[in-house]
Amino acid sequence: MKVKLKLYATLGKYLPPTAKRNEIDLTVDETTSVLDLLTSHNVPMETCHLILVNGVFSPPANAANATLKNGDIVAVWPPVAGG
Amino acid sequence: MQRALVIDPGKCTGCKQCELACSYVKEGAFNPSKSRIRVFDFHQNARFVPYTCTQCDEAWCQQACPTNAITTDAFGVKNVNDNLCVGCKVCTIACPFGTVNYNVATGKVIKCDLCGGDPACASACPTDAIAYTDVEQAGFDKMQAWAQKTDAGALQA
Amino acid sequence: MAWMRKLLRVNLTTGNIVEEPLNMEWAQKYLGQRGLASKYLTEEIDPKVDPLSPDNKLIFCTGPLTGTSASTGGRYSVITKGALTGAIACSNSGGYFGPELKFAGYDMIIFEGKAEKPVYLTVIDDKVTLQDAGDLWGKSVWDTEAAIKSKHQDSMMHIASIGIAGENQVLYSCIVNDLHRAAGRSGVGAVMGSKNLKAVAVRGTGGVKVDDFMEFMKTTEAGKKVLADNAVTGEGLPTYGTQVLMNVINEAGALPTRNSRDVQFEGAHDISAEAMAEPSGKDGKPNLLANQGCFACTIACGRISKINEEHFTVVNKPEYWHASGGLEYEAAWALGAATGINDLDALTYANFICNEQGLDPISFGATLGAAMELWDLGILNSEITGGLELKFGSAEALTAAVEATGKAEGFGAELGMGSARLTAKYGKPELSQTVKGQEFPAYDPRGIQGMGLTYATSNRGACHLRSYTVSSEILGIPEKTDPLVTEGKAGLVKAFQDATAAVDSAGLCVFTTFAWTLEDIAPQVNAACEGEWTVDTMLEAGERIWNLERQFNNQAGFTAADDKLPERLMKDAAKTGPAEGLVSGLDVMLPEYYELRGWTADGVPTNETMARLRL
Amino acid sequence: MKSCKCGLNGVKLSMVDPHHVIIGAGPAGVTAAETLRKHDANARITIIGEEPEAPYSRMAIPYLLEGDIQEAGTHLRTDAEHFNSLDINVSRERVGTVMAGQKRLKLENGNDVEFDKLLIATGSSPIKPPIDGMDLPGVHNCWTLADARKINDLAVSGSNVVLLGAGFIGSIILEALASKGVNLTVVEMGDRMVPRMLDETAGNMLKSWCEERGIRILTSTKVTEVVEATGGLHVVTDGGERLPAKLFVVAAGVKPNYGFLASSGIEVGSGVHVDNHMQTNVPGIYAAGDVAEARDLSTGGYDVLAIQPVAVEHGYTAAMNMAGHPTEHRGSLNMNVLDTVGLISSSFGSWMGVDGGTRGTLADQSGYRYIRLEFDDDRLVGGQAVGLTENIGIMRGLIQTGLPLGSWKDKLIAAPERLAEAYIATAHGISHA
Repeated sequence: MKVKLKLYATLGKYLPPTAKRNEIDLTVDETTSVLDLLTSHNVPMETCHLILVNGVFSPPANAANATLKNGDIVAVWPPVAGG
Repeated sequence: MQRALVIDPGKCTGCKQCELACSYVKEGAFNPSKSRIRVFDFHQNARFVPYTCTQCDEAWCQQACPTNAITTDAFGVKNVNDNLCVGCKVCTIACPFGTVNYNVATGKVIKCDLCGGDPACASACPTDAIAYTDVEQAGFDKMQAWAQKTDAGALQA
Repeated sequence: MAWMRKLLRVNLTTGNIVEEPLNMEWAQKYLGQRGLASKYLTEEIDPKVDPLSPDNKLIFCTGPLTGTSASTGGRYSVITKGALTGAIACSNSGGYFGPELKFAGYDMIIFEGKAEKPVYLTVIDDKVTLQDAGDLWGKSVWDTEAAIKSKHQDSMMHIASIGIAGENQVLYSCIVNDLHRAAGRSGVGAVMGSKNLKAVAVRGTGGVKVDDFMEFMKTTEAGKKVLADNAVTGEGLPTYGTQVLMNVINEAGALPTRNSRDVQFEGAHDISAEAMAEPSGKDGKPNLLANQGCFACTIACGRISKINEEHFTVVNKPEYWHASGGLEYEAAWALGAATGINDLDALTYANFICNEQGLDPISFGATLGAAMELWDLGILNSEITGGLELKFGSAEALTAAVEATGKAEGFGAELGMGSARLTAKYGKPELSQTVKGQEFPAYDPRGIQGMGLTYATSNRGACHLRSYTVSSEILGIPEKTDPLVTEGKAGLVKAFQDATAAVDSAGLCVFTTFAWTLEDIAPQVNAACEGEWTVDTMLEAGERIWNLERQFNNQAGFTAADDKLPERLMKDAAKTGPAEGLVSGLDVMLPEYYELRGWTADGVPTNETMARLRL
Repeated sequence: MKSCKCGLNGVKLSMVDPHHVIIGAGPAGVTAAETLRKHDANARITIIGEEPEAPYSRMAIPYLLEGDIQEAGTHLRTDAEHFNSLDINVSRERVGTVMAGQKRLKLENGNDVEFDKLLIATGSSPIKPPIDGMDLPGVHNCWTLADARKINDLAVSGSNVVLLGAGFIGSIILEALASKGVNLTVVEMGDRMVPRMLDETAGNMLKSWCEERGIRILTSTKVTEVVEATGGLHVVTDGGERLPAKLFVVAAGVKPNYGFLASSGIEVGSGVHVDNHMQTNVPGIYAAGDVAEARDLSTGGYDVLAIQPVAVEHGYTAAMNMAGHPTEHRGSLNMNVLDTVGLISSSFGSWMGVDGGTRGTLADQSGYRYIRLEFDDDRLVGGQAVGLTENIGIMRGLIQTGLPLGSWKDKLIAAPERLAEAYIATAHGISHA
C-alpha cells in the first residue's frame, strides 16, 4: 500500500535524498505501523514528539499499535512550539 | 593555570544575561550600563558580539595609570584598586580596546577582573558564547590574534 | 523591590511632566505591566472615549521582573483603548526598551492629551524632556531610531516609535521598539499617532533590585534550567522559531487560508521554518541567518532574516539587502496563507515593511486576505483599488499593498481601516474574519475548537495570546486535548486566560509557559517582589485582571453579542483535513464559559464575582 | 648575558656591571628604571631626582587638592620600599652639567657621577609668563607637591581665586579649585577653553558648562599685571578689569627641562631630540617623557608630547634599548582626557584633521555631547569627544592601529556615535551593509 511520510524540522535529515518539501511517497506492507515506518527510516523514537496521522494526533507511545492503511499521511515533528 | 574568557560571537543571541550577571555581582543591581562586559548588536549582519577586557599582556591601562592603581595578579588579571584610583581616566583613553570605563557614580574606573576566577558572565551565558576555560584550549589563540590586531606602540625588533 | 516605584505622567497638551509614586496598593493586586496599567487606565479614562481623541490615554508599562535576570524578564506593554477595536488594548513587546525604562528609574509612563505638534519624549535617567519631532515625522521606525540615537549621541538608547502607519493613524498600526519588536495589536500605534507622539527614547544608568537576591538567583536559575532542559524552549523554539508551526497547523487542518475559505494551504511548506532554513539566493545563504533573544531571554526564538537580493521586491533596493527581523509564524500566516501567497522572499519583504512602517502584520495580512476575497467576488476592481490587482496568491499585490497601507495612499488607506470596516464598506461584513473588529490570527477555530472560544472572549478582540490553547490541543502542552471537540474547552480557556494575564503582568514572556507553569513562575516573582506571590495569588490576580478588562469593555458598550465569531466559522464547514465537516462549537462553549467565570448569561461579572475578586 | 663584561672564570664582578643613570623621577624615569631592572638583574641603576619627595605623579595633584587622596596617593609606587627592593638607587640631587664624551655628569653639589648609559627624563617646568607681579606672594604655579600645599592653604571656600590659563593643566586645576568652593575666575588668552586639545565647538561647550556652574571664564583675555591690593592681589586684564584675588594660580603652559644640556653636545630641538630608539645624537644617551622630542605617531615627525602615557611608553622603550634589547618606538599618540567640573572631554591624535582628510561631526549643544572624527582615507587619524566616556579608548585603538575601516568610514561620518561598533565590527570582519 502507499503512504506518505513527512518529517519536519531536524527530523528532515532522516528522509531519503529524493524527498522534496520534507515529504516522500512510500510503498509499504499492509501491516506497517507508525513505529515500523519511523524505525525503517532510522528516526529515533525519542525525538518524535508530535505524530499526526492524516492530521490527527497519534500518541508516540502508541506508535507500535498504530497500524497504517492505504493513503495515510504520517507527519512527525521533534519538540516544537509556536505562537 | 592561566584561564581566560573565550568568546564565540557566533553563539551569542543578544540576551544580555552576561551584562545582568556582571552588573549584579559588581554593582548590586541589574544595571547593564555598568556591566564590564557589553554585547554589541550588529543587527544588519545578524551578529552579536560580547566584548570585554582581554587582560592583555601589554596592559596599556596599567602602564598609563599615574597612581599604580592597576595591578596584575598571579593569573594575569588586571585589577583596579579603588583605594588608589583617583579617577583621572587616563587609563580609559590609554586602553586601545576601550574596555576600561569611567563610573560617574563612584568617580573610579571599572574594568573586568574575571570576578576573582569565577566570572559571572560566563556562568550566566545560556549558549556558551562566553566560556571561562584554560588558555591552552582552542579558541584562546583566536582571542589573542584578535587582541594583537590592536597591538601597537613599542615594537620589539 | 523589583518595582522602581515611580511613574511618569506626561501631559502632551500642556507639555507638563510630573513624576508620581507608583500606587503600591494596586501593584499588590495587579502586579505590574498589563494588570497594573489596566487598573490605571480604567480608573483614569471614560470607557466610552473615542480612542483617537486626546481624552484617551496611552500607557507604557513594565512588569516587576522587567529588567531583572529572570529569563525573558524584558517585557513591557502598551495599554490604551484600542483604535482598531474600541476595547481595552494591551500589546506586549520584548526587545530592550522596557528594561531600559526601568534603568532610567520608572515603571510606567502615562501619556495624556495631544501635542500640538509632533514631539518625542526622551527619558535619560531623571532628565525627562519633550522634544520637537518635526524632522522625525514622516520617517520610518528604522530611520527614527537612528536619527534619535545620533542626535543624542548614544547608540545605547532604546526607542519605541511609530512609523508612518502610526502617524497616518492606520487603525492597526503598532509601536515598534528595537527595530523589529512590536507592541503589535489593536492599533496602539494609531493612538500614539493621534497624540502627535512620534517616539519614546529611553536610557538609564540606574539599576533594578530584587527583594531577596539569593532566593531570586536560586529560583531564576532553576527556572532557566527548566527552560534549557525542556525540548520545546531549550531546542525547538531557538532552532526553528515559531514558524515551525506552519506545517504543523496546516497538517492539522487549522491553517486559515484565503480569508478562511480553506483550512489548509498548499503553499504552506514554501513559507515554513523548513523553507526559511534552506539555502536560497545567489549567496547560497538561507533566509534565516540567526536567532535572537530579547532582553534576558534564554530561549531566543527571534528570527533574523534576509531577502534574496535578486528577488523582485528588493532587486533595486539595496537598502533592504541587510538582515532584519524575520518571519514569525503569525506574520508568515497572515502575509502568506491568509492571502494564498507562497513567496517567502515577498513575505519577508512585507514583514520588513511592517516593522519599518509600524504595521501589525496579522491585521494587515488578514485584511488583505479579505480584500482579495472581495476582488475574487468582483466587488473590488482595479478602478476602485487604483490598479492594485488583489488576486489571491499575488506576491506583487502584497508588495504594493503593504507599501501603500503604511502611507495610507490610495486604496492603501482603505486597507488601513482593517477588514471589519473594509468589508462593511463594500456591503459584505460577513467576510471579515474578526472579533470585536480585530482580525484573528493563524488558527482556524473549526480545526482547533478552543481557539474559537479564545477569540470570541478575548478582551482585546480576536487574539491568540490571551489563551493559547493550541499549546494543549495541538502540541500537548501541558497535556494533550482533542482539538476537534468542545468538551472541557471552557475550563481550558479560562485557565489559560487567567494564567496568561498573570504572566503578562509580571514582565515575562508567555512563551516561557511552554515549559513553565505558575509553579515555576510564582517563586521567581515572590523572590523579586514584596508581598505573597504564590500560584494561587497569581492566578487570582490573573482572574482579577481579566474581569477588570471585561468590566471596562462592558462599560465601553460591548455586550455578550460581541463575543461571537464570524459567520463563516459558524456556518461553513471545513472542507479538508481532520476538521472536515466541522464548524465552530462556540454556541456550546460560551455559556459554559460564562458560568465558569461567574458571569451572567449576558456576559456580565456578577456582584459575587466582583466581590470575590475585590474589584 | 653580558658575557663580555664578565670577569675571570665566569665570576661576575659587580664593578663591571653597567651603571644606568636616569635623570628625573617622574613616570618616564621610574618606568625606565623598573624596565631596566626587569631585563638586567645586575645592572646598577640610579635615579637622580631634584624634588625632596618620593617619586610622584603630577596627574594626581588635582585630586590631592580636591581632598580625594592624601599625598601618599600621588606616589607613583605605593610601597615605600619599592625602589630599595628593586635595588634602584633614588638620589635627591640636581644635575649641573652632562659631559657626554666622558660619560660623566656633574651634580650641582659638585660631585661627579659616571654612567654607562644615561636617560634624560627631566620632564618640564611651568612657563613663567612675562607679566609684572609674578613674584608676589599669593602667585603660584600648580606643578609640584610643594605648590599644591601652598594652594591648599590659600584656596579656602568663598575666597577669590583667579586662574591664568584654561589649557589642559589649567582646566584640571580648575576642577580642583571649583571643588573647594572658591569664587573662581579663569583668564584664558585663547578664544576657547583647552585650545590645544579641543576645537571651538568643544572648547566653548566646556566654557558654557563651567559658566552654568558659576565659574567665570574670560577667553581671548590676557593678564597684563598683578598688583598688591588690600587683602590680597588684583589681577589686571587687558580689558582693564581688576580681578580681586587672594590666590592667583598660573598655568600658562610648560617647557621641557633641557637647559642644563646647553654645552653637552646633545642635540636639542623643541625638546631633546631622539631617534626611533629613544637615543639622542650621542650614543648611550637617551631621553624620554616631557623633555624628549620624539616620534609622533600622527604626524610621523618629531615633537614633544608632554602627557603621562607617552612618558611611560618612552621610558619603557628607552630602557629596553639601554638594556641591549633593540626596540623601536613607532611613535606616540597625543591624547588627553579632561574632567571639567563633571563634563568629560577627550582628544586623540590629529583631532584637528589632516590635509585631504574627511570628517564626521555630531554636536548636541544643550545635551553637552560632541564627537568629531577625522579620517585620512578610511583610517581614523584623530578624534575628540565631549560627554562620551563609554569605550572611549577605542579612539586610540583605531588611530594607533590604522585599521582600515572600509565601509564603516562612511557610516561613521553619518553617525560618529557608532565608533565602538565600527571598531569591533572591523576587527571582527563584520562589514556588510
